Amino acid sequence: MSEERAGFAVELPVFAGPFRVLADLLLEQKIDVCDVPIAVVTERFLEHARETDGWSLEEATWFLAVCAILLELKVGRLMPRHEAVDEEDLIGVSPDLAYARSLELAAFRRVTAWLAERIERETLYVPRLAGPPPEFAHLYPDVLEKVTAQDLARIAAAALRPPPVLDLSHVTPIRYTMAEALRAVREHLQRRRAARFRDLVADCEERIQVVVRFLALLELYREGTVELRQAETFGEIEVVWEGAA
Amino acid sequence: MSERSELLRDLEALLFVSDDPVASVELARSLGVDRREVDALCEELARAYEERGAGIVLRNVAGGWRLTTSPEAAPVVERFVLASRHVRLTKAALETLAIVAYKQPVTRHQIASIRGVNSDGVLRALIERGLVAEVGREEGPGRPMLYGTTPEFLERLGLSSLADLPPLAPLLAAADERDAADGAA
Amino acid sequence: MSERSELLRDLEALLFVSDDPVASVELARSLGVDRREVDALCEELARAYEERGAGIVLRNVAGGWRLTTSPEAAPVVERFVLASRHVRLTKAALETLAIVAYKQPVTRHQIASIRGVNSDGVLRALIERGLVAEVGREEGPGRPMLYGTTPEFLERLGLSSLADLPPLAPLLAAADERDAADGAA
Repeated sequence: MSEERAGFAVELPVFAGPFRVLADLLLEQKIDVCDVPIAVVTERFLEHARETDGWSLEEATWFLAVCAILLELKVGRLMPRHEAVDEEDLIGVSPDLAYARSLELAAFRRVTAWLAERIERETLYVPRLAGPPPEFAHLYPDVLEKVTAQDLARIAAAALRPPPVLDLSHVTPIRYTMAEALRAVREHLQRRRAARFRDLVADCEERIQVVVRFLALLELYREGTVELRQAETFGEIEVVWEGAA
Repeated sequence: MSERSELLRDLEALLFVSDDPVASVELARSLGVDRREVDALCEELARAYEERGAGIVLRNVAGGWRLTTSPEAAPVVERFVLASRHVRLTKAALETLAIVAYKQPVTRHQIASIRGVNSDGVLRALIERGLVAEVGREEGPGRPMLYGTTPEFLERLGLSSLADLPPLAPLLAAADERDAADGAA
Repeated sequence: MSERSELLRDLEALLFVSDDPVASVELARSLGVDRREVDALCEELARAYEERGAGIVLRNVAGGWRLTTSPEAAPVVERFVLASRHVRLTKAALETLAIVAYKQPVTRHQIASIRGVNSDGVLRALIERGLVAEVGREEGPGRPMLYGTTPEFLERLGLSSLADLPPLAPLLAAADERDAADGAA
């Protein structure tokens, strides 16, 4: 990684830091490509080019190549037909898999006829939805016995609230921000001065949170706020605070 | 199957899905026979239930025919409702009361479409308890009955007027935020 | 009146007041008999309705017993209640529903891979109709949402459980043969 490239940073809701690191995360599918507005990244790149006074051919080429890959990934994510092909690519285009899948789909299509017929036939059976007849109205509890106006308002709000429009949970699986990770790492290190990486992520609940913490650490290292040491590959990462207390 | 037994079958189905008493003339229109014949069919059906000691009975009340449970089965029905439906009844009654309180004046149809289920029985129970009352009729086709809360309702909640009900807007907004948070999880 | 006919009477009354399928065990508790006897009584009652060509039928759906109108009375009932219960599902919706029904719990990605097209809109429509629901999250990266069918799905199809879905294996074989024939043609 040349220094110039590392210096090109982006700031997005899902990620803030070196674009190179973001690109790696995207390619490893650690961050959803759909969460990254490529136009914003491009703008940032152009701005960076202006700031550094002139183009580096190497950097420009690299950036264009990465953007092309990201765009392709993004198209793939938005159009699952492509996604299916990606999956086959991973296991080495398998005609067997494609064949099995077509058989399965044909079977499902066949069963839809049965489903449609069942549903159609079932509409002929009409249930009674009235509940207990008025003779049993006295069994309804005295609902105001333990209820306050506030309770009633809450129940009304729940009943009158329009149904949720769209579930976006699949599109934005990352709720950990760089800012939060930076804060956590800073707080820890300002107290202790030194720590192992594993201590810095001890409170993380999900793997992606660990990833974001790691990125935060890289960011602090870039700033010169922390010193990192790793005795051997995959060994313990020692972090020493170099910044203000 | 004879035409008469087909009529009896269709009549039984109509009465089964109706919550309120159905006027003979309305049944007659649906079955394509005259009113007198409907009454004769209903009497025959009522007798058949009685003869086989059925759990349901057919009665002519309040200007119409209505199916209900047999009085002999009442103790078991009460036990059943109290044991397994009570929580649901409470929930249904509270929800219906909340909707009437905030949406009044409101029709039965509006309540049912907000709750997604027929709420007539619940509404009747709330009326019987004096918490809800008929407050007028809506203009327009069928002029459906409008319902609202009673002074007793306010009294029970310790409110001096409906304007004292807690505003709904902040609760709706809070619920939205919670959904958004859930969605992002 | 014999004890058995009293039980049948009480059972019929309980079923009449229930607005959803009732599990045998729930009926058993209220009637003071065991579950197996409830099932036998329900079957007897169902047969009795059938034999006299009644306007109501008793069936075991979505894990419980439920009274409904007879399908033969459907034309008259439909005219009477007006609110049509017809659900028109598109081909895409049915296909997605089939995949969810057989593959559950299943992720959106899995559905899209099988169908070869993005199915998010269709899935959302099925959720809105109450036929499909979120049933949990898969372990692993991103923890994607898992989807499955609802009790409403069983009710809509008149199935007592998912085990009543026709087996898929014969359909797979049929597809195989047809494809082979297509290939040879």
